[in-house]
This record gives sequence, C-alpha cells and structure tokens, in this order.
Amino acid sequence: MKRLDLIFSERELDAIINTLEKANVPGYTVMKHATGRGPERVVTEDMEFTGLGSNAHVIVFCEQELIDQMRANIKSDLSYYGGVAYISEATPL
Amino acid sequence: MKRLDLIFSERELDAIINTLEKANVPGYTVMKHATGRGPERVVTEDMEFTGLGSNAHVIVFCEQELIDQMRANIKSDLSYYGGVAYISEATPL
Amino acid sequence: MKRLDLIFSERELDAIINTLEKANVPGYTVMKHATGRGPERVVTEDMEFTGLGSNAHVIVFCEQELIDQMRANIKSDLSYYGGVAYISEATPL
Amino acid sequence: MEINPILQNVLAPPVLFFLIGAISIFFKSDLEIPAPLPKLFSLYLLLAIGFKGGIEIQKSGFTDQVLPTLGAAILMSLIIPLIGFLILRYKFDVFNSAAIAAAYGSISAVTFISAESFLEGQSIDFDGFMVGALALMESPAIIVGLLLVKFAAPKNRPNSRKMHLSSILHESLLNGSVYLLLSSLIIGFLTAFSNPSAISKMEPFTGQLFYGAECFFLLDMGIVAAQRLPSLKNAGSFLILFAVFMPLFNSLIGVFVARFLSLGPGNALLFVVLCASASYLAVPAAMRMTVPEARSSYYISTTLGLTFPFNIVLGIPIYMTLVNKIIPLPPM
Amino acid sequence: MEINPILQNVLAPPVLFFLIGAISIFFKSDLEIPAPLPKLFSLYLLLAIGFKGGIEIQKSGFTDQVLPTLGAAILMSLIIPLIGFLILRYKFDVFNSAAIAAAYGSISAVTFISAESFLEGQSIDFDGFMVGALALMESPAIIVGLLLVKFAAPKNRPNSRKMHLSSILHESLLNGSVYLLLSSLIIGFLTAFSNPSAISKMEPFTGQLFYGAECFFLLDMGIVAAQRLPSLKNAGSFLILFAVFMPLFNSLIGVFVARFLSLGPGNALLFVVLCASASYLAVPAAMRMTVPEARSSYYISTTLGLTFPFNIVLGIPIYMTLVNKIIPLPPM
Amino acid sequence: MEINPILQNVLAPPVLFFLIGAISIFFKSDLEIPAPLPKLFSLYLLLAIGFKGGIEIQKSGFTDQVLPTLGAAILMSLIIPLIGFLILRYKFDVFNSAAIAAAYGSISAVTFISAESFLEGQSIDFDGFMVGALALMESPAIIVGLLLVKFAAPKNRPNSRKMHLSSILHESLLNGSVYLLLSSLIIGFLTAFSNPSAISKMEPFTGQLFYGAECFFLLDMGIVAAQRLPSLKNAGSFLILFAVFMPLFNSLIGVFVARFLSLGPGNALLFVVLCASASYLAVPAAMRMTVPEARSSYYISTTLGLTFPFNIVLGIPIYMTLVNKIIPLPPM
Ligand SMILES: Nc1ncnc2c1ncn2[C@@H]1O[C@H](COP(=O)(O)O)[C@@H](O)[C@H]1O
Ligand SMILES: Nc1ncnc2c1ncn2[C@@H]1O[C@H](COP(=O)(O)O)[C@@H](O)[C@H]1O
Ligand SMILES: Nc1ncnc2c1ncn2[C@@H]1O[C@H](COP(=O)(O)O)[C@@H](O)[C@H]1O
Ligand code: NA
Ligand code: NA
Ligand code: NA
Repeated sequence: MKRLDLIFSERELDAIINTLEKANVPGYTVMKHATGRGPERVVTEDMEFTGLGSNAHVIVFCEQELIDQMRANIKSDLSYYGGVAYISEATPL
Repeated sequence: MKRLDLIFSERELDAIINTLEKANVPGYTVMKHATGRGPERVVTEDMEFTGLGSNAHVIVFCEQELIDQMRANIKSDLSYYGGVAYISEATPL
Repeated sequence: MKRLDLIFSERELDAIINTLEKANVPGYTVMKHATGRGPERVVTEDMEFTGLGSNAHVIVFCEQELIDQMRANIKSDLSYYGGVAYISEATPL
Repeated sequence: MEINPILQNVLAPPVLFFLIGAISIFFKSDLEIPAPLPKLFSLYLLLAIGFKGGIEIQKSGFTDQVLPTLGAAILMSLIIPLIGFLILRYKFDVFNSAAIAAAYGSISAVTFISAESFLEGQSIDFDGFMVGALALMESPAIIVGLLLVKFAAPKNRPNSRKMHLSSILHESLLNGSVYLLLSSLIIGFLTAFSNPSAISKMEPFTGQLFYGAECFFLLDMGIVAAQRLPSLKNAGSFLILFAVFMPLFNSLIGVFVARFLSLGPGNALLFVVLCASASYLAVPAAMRMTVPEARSSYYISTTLGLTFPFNIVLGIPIYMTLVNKIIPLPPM
Repeated sequence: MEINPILQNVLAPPVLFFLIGAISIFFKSDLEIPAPLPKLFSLYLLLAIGFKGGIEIQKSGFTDQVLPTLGAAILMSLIIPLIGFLILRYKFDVFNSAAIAAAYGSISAVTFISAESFLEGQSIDFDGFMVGALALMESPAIIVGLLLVKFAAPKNRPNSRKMHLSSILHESLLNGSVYLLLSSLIIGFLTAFSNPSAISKMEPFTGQLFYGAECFFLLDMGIVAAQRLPSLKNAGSFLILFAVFMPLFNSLIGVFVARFLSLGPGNALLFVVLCASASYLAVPAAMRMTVPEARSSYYISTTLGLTFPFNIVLGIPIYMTLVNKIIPLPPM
Repeated sequence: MEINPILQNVLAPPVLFFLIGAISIFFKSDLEIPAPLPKLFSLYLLLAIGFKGGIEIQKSGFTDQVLPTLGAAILMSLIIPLIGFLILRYKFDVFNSAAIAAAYGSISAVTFISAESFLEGQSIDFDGFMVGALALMESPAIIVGLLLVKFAAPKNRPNSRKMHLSSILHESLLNGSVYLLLSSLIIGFLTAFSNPSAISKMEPFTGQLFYGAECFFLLDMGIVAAQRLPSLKNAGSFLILFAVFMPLFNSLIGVFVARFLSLGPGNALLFVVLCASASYLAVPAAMRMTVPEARSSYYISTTLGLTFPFNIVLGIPIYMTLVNKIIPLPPM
C-alpha cells in the first residue's frame, strides 16, 4: 500500500476530492487550517478569515494503481493552483 | 523506528490512548478536527458540533515490537468503531 | 526526496521556521493545535488558552543534504525545548 | 387561514436565516461557518435556555400542572421510540431501527427555541417549566434505544462490552449537551432562589443576546441541513417518509396528551414540538459509542436534513393550528 | 484644522484598537487571535450591517436619491478597476494588473463600518440605503477583473477552464461574504416589512454589540495589516505608491460624483469611502480561484497592509475634509 | 458567620458554573469547550477589564491613594516570588523553584474579576484604579523569576542564549495577555479623556456582556482545573500544600499592607486577591520559553488545578472575612 500526501489551498479542496472520488479511492482524510510556505506562496494563519483561506492536508492510503490513475488529474490541479504531492510506503497494521 | 498513523472518530480517542499508554509508547501526537471518508462513513466539518464529532489523527513514533504488542487491541477498537491504521518506516533525525 | 516530521511546542515555531528558512528548504507545512505526550510533557487541548499553548506539527519535503545541513540546529532547538524529529522516504507524485 | 401562520413563521428572522443558510448550499456559495463556531452557539443556547428555565421554574413554583406535564414528557420519550422502532423494523435491522427510534424519542433544543420565538412573535404565553420537560426528555429515549439493542439483538453482537447498564446510564445522562442543559437549569434555579440580583446581571448575556445568537446558529443549521440532503437520497424513500410523517404522528399523540393535561396553547405547542422533534446532539453521540453497528448517516441525515427543517419551517405553524383546533381555549 | 479631524479619528476606540494590534507586531508581542475567531467577527459584522441596512432601506423607502446613488455606486465599481488596470499595466502583467485592479474596484465592509462610526462620533447623519451601495459594489469589480483577464490575455493561458461566464458570475455573486451581506440585507428588509416586533429583539445582537465587536475585529485587523507589511517591501515601490494614491485618486472622483448626486455630507463620505476602499474578502477569494497566475501576495498585501490602514487611520478624516470643502452644505 | 460568606460565594452564578465544569470531569461527562473558544473569552475578559479600568482611572483621577497602592502592588510582586523561591528551594531545583515562585508573584485576572463580582454581589465599593494594580503586577514577578535563574544557576545551564536582559524584559512586558490588558487600559483612559461619547457605545460589549461571559469562561476553567488535578498527585504533597498555603500566607501579608495603605474594604479585598492569586497566562508563557528546564506541569497544575479553584471558591470569602477583621472601617 501507498500513502499519498497532498497539500494545497483549501479553495481547491472540492476539485481534489472530486478527483479522488472519481478514482474510487477506499478513503481519504482531510486536515484543514494548515499553513506554510511553498515555492510560490506563503500561507499564514492570520489570513484565514480573508478570501485566501489556508491550506488543506489530504492523506490517502491506497494502492499504487489508483495513484497512477489519478496522477495526471492531480498534477494538473496542483500545477495550475499550486501545492505539493508526495508518495511513500505504508503497510496496513 | 516505525511510524504508526491512526485515523478514527475522536469519540474513540480515550480508548486508543489507553491502548497506547498501556503499551508504554515513548509518546504520541494527536491532531483533532480531521474529516474524511472511509469505507463506512463520511465525516464532514459541518457536523463537528453535533454528537458525531470529527476524526482524530494520531501519530506514534516507536519500535516495531511495541506495535506488535498493541496490534490486537488497536485492531479490535478500529474494527468495532471504524478507522484506519498504517505503519511506515521512520528514522530519528 | 525525504520527508521530515517535526513536532514541538508552538512557542518554538518561530525558531524552527528560522532554521528552515536559513537552510533554504523548498517549502514547509505547519499544522498547529496538535496535542500529545512525549517523554517530558503532556500537552492537552484544554490548556491551549494558557501561556503554554499546544504543539505544532511541521512537515518538510526536501533533499537529504538540506536535512544534514539543518540537523545540528534542529537538534539543538529540540533538545533544549523538547519535541521530536523523524525522517522518512518520500517520492514526488 | 392555514397558510397564514406558515408564511408568518417563514418571515421571522430565525427562519429566514435558516433558509438563506440552506439556499447558500443549493447555489454552491462558499459561505462557511468554520468549526468550532457552531459549537460555541450550540453551547451558548443550551446554557442560556437552561439558566432562564431554571429561573422561571423557581419563580412560578411547582404548580399543579408541573409534575403531570413533566411525567407525561418522560412517558412520551419512552413510548415514542418504541413506536418508532416497530415501524422502522419493517425495513431496518435492530441496530439501525433502535438508533433512529431513539433520535425521534429524544428532542431538539433548537426546535424548542424556535417554537418559543414563534410563540413570542404571536404574543402567546408559555411557562418556564417547559424547559424542564425539554431537559427531562433528552435522555430516556437513549436508554430505551440501548435497551432495545441489548434485548432484541443479544446474539448478533461480536462485542458488547459497552452495554452494561452503568454505561447506558452514563451515555444518556452525562452526555455533554444533556449535562449542560440540566446543570444550567439547576444554576438558574439556585440563582433565582439565593441570589436574585445576579439575574439582571446575566440578562444581557442569556436574555438580550439570545434571539440574535439563535439567528446566527440557525444560519449554520441551514447550511448543515442542506448538506445532509444528498445523503438522504441514499437512505431510501422509506426513511424520507419516516422523517416527515413520524413528527406529524408524534405531534398528534402530543396534542391529545396536551389536551388531557389541560395545557394552555403556549405550553401545548411546546409539548407537541418536543414530541415531534428529533435529537442530533445527545442521541447520535450516545449511539456512535454504543451501537456502532448502526449507520450514523441514517440517524443524522433524517433528523438534521429533513425533520429539523420540516419542523422549523412548516411544523411549528402546523402544530399551532392543530393545538388551536384540538385544545379548547382555557376558561378565562 | 486639518490635523484636528485626524487626531479625533485616531483617538476613537476602533482606531486605537487597530493601532495596538499593529504595534503588537512591531514589538513582537505574542498577542494572537487564533483562527477561526477573526472569521466569527467578520461574519458577524457582515450579518449585522446587512440586517440593519435592510431595515433602514425599508423604513426610509426608495427616495429620489436612492436609485441614482446605487446606480452611481455600480458605475464606480466598473470604472475604477479599468483605470486601475491601465495604471498597473505599466509594471505588471495582465493577470496581476486585473487582480489588483479588481480589489480596488470592490470595497471593504470594515472600512465602511469605520466611516459610519466616524460619522456617529461627529453626529453627522447618513442613510441606511448606503449599505445597499456597499452590497452592490462588491461584485461588479470582480466581473470586470475577470473579463479583463479573459479578453486581454486569451492566449497566454494554458488552462482557462474556469473562465466561463457562468463561473465568473458564480465567483462574483455567490462569494460567501457577498452572499451573507446581501441576504442579511434582504432579511432586514423583510423583517422591517412583515415582522417589525422582531427588530427590537435583534437589536441587542446586531445593534448594541456592534461597536464593541468592531473594536475587537479591528484589533485583529491591526495584527493582520502589520504582518503584511514586510511582504510589501518585496512588492516594490510602484505598488506601495499605488496602494496609497489609488484610494486618494478614487476618493477625488467619488467626491465629485457625490456632489453631482447632491448627497448630504454623511452619505457623501460613505460614498467616497466605498470608492477609496479595496477588498480583501470577496475579490481575493475569486481571484485565487480564477486567476491563479496572479500573485496573491500582491493583491492582499496592498489592500490589507497599506490601503486598509491608510483609510482607517488617515483616509476617513481626509475624505471628510474633502467632502466638506467640495460639497456645498444642503440648503436647510 | 464564617460559613455564611463562603456559601453565599458558592451560590453565585460564576462559581456555580465553575463547579459544574469541574464536576463534569469527575463524572466523565463529554462536555467540552473546544479550542480556541476559551481563548476568545480570555481575550475578551482582558480587553474588557482593561478598558473599563482605564475609564475609571481617568474618571477618578490620581487620588492620594493611587500611587502608594500601585507602588505597593509592584513591591508585592517583587517580594512574593523571593519568599516563594526560598520555600520551594527546600524541595526543588533552582529552575523549578524560580518558575513556580514567579507564577505566585504574578496574578490571575479571572480571580480578580471573580473578586469584583463578589464585591458587587455584596454591594461593597471598590475603585477602578485597582485594575491598574492588576496590570502592573503581571510582569515584575517574571523578571524576578528570570533573574533568580540567571544568578542562582549560572553554570548549570548548557544554553542560556535567551537570558539577555532584553529578552527578559520582552518576555515579561510583551507577553500577549500583559500587552492586551495594558493597552486596553490605555485605550479606556484615552477614550474617557477625549471621546466620552464612545464609552456608552462600548458599554453593551465591555460592560453588560461581561458577567455572562465570565460565567461561560469559568465553566471552562472548571473543566481545565479539574483536568489538572491528577497530575498534581505526581507533583507530591509538598507542592500541594504550597498551592494552598502560599495564597493564604500572601493574603496575610497583603491584608496588612492594605491596612497600612488605609484602603477601604473593597480595594483591600482586591489587593489581597492580587497577592494571593497566581498566574497561568503570562508566567507559564514566559517560563516555557526562557526556563525550559522547569517542568511546566509543576507550575501549571498548582496554579490552575489548586490555587485558582481554592481562591475562587473558598479564598475570596475567607480574604473578605480577614479584611473585615483586620482593617478598621473607614471613618464615615
Ligand atoms: N517542500 C515542501 N514541504 C512541505 N510542504 C510544502 C512544500 N512545498 C509546498 N508546501 C505546502 O504546499 C503549499 C502550497 O504551496 P505552493 O505551491 O507555493 O502554493 C504551501 O503553502 C505549503 O503548505
Ligand atoms: N484509505 C484511507 N485513506 C486515508 N484515510 C482514510 C482511509 N480510509 C478511512 N480513512 C479515515 O478514517 C476515517 C474512519 O473511516 P471509517 O472506517 O469509514 O469509519 C475516515 O473518516 C477517514 O478520515
Ligand atoms: N514517540 C512520539 N511519537 C509521536 N509524537 C511524539 C513522540 N514523542 C513526542 N511526541 C510529540 O512531541 C511533543 C513534545 O514532546 P516532549 O519532548 O515531551 O516535549 C509531544 O507533546 C508529542 O506531541
Ligand atoms: Na421527540
Ligand atoms: Na473601491
Ligand atoms: Na500573586
């Protein structure tokens, strides 16, 4: 099994979840109110009430095939709007 | 060292922490207010104020033996109440 | 690529981010309001409003070299103030 | 004549705010009231309604009507889940039937508050002790629900460690919202008794602010209710019908009990609303812990997505009409 | 005579709280108002100002001045972004120019609120329908900004899936803050019309609490504004000058339009402040989604870090002086 | 005669809400006030008490009593940590002794607020300038604590980069809660001076709402205090005794100083309460950063888990009795 970590602006959350649901991932977890800095932007907590909002951190445990299937869509979302995606190994308990 | 990720309803947090403490884990981190979807349930932020609450994401860095020791208890909690548990490799800095 | 997980009191957040910025990491993500227990301290949600605050969980995706470069600084911060740091493997999507 | 009270109800600020919350979801607006702000308003409303109720009870004393009404309230919260269970068993297993039935036997404090605002808008009197009925009706249905599971499904359960009587009582009586409502009631009572000067110091917080905070919370409830609707579709038409007809049915029983108790129109409406409303705070919390076999989306979507909006928008004026038809005006 | 109104403005509690918020950052105090508390106050202020505005509009009715003023307001929010765009194009690409220009064409509700408080402090009358102008000026600038991107940069864009007219309208009209303000306005109007007794029940929440909540929110805004300042340095001196001179320029146009409309001094100040203020709620939300090529730090740092503080502290009294100089006192 | 004031105190809403918060933990209710709601109330109370205090100080002016009282307050916050340090050194190392001692030298604003509510309940007058004493007593104990560490433990420390005088002053004077209280005080003063009409506009927020918000916050404080109790057990009986007897001891010194200053009974009680209370906001924040060697659970569990509840429930009426016994009624 793999673990996919996605971090991006919460404003794109619906689009990303759409992508996940279309690929029929077994599940996902969303943690909002993340802040941070990337190559393009600084996201701070004090700005959360404005129209910019903060980041969402999405974790998906799923098989490699599903990731391959979603790769293009996720990459297009993230390249357009910003954000990062990393894969690592994970074993079910 | 291993990294154990547990995601489940915050209503079961006390039970899970009990299990962790009994196994004498060196420490753990809890992040509440996680939402998501699993095979059984959708957990959304707007429902947090109701009796259902949201999810907790618990991270434990510990040795494999401890995980083996806790496996049965955690699995029983998660199978009864729902939730996921994944192990991955981690090296102390 | 590596994934670096740092968990420590939010009161030290500025110091840690300073260390990260000095090393020119490509980015980082901060999740506040984490609670937990370590070898030294219990951090609970109900104490967040007091002067102690809660923990921050910082994730950095970066190359091993950067980690080596920051190791001494991070370790010194964490040993003085408490907290944990773990490295794992991560592959960009 | 029957449309008039509905329209009047719909044009009151709390209902209007509820509606714009719901509409924001249909129009996919990104209006959002992030957690834990809804919890703040939910805690506030429970504290304020309990405190004010306690004061009223102390002031009015235990009149002839109080004990019979409270007794009838508890009785209703024991009977309604039994009826609901029998109906639901046509389609659902024991676990789901018991959990949903318990939700309908218990109450929704915000529906009760909305009914009070409706009565104030119509200048109809009601008594503070009805808050006592509210507080007493939260828990019994949980106990009935858990006992139904315990006895109707003893062998199906792989793991029944949580079903000792003590944990049933714990879940039903020490649930956060039950506890806050009950203890605020007691504090209100004690304050009116021993410290009446403190009442006016609390009044701006628990009294004057109440109506506005109710509106703000209903704005959020509109959002929440509308977000439940899609998952109702999956629940099937049986459950959708149940979510509308069960309150109507319960209101009918309620209005005849209210007539039997000779309640005035205000108290009668509140009694009916307690019977007709369903819980989304205490019951789901208890069921999630003790009956994990039940699908939470069933009991949450029906209570929050359909029964709550139905009661807030249409139910209350309908029940008022019912009360006016069936209960003779009190002499005088 | 020109320093006096500025000093008077600076010594009012809302501005003082804004200043201590900002100063706390310069002194590196760890004073913090954690999320989502600022959102609570932001939602509250929009709800309250909309509700009160709706009541006022219903009460005063549509006088002769209302329609021309609202029309002029919309016109200003269409013209200002065009002017801004032309100026910004000297230094910035189409995406950034359009996004920043849209922000300055739209409005800041808190600046408007501060101007109302300023007028109340000076006992100068103003009309409730100006809240209508506030509500109507939020969206059009977004549409202009998105159309500018659509037509000025059609080929540069790798991916323009979000730029259908329907999504432009969606982003501009159904943004959370636009939606809440507008629908609260409608609720206020309907309430004053059909349910006037509810007005006094809302008053403690939307009325009496308002000034204090405004102070609390401005404390946070001071923190936020001061935290934006460092990133302004990176933005370059052109943008810094723009952030101060554009509001002054817009206020000049505004004051002549106000004179043309024969607005009284109170309404005139509010009209000028709407022209001079820039958006940090609706516009950034829309631009982040539809023009991701623009750097959000540009349009947020200028509006929040410079234009907002400038308007709150110096702008409002300056505009008042301008209004008093350029607009003749109404006969009577 | 000595039980009476205690019972009266316990039956006031703020103390009752504190108690039901604490009881909810003993009964394992899931009542919870999630972060950051407690922070909201904590910030609000500091802002409101500072603002009102500033107004009172401006109104009453600097009478003869003001300067001596403020001077004595600062003196107390310098001496108490020294005494505490000497006592604590019997059992603890320099780091822990200094950190705990600093907490007891500083103050708890909520204990002060509770004492004010107690006085109002008993219709006993007190002066606004006592808020000045509150504000001035927050920081000095931090400085003493840090200097104790600096001089008593110079060689033990592997890493003392944070112990420059500048950073000591920074931690003590620019801590968020110190800063908010002090600057709200100044704003209140300036407002009463230059903008008195704004006072009544703030009154619903800072005045009328205060008592209810205090109750809500004390509900949370009850939860927090009761959750600290288990970790007190680990702290050992020495620290438990310290947490009860140190406030009593400090109150004794305080009451004689108050007598020496010829304070009236209201001011005297507030002075004594300031001496007897211990900090859980400013001091822990400063100690966590500058003396990480000290165990935070020691200074937090004692102040929050024992000293705070003791003062709120029993201490205040005991101190009142003490004041009445030791301070002669003022002539007139
Ligand atoms: N190297 C990184 N490690 C961890 N988080 C990152 C990294 N780069 C970007 N992020 C996160 O992704 C968000 C979006 O980045 P950006 O691509 O700049 O819009 C940032 O705000 C960070 O929270
Ligand atoms: N495959 C998955 N990847 C990430 N999170 C998951 C996954 N499956 C379940 N979860 C999380 O676990 C929670 C409980 O799932 P459930 O077993 O459906 O009750 C969900 O709400 C998700 O937050
Ligand atoms: N073994 C561990 N696994 C996960 N989180 C940990 C672990 N040890 C410590 N932590 C986190 O690090 C924080 C600081 O620990 P401490 O070193 O005790 O101050 C704790 O509050 C936990 O959130
Ligand atoms: Na019911
Ligand atoms: Na503008
Ligand atoms: Na003290």
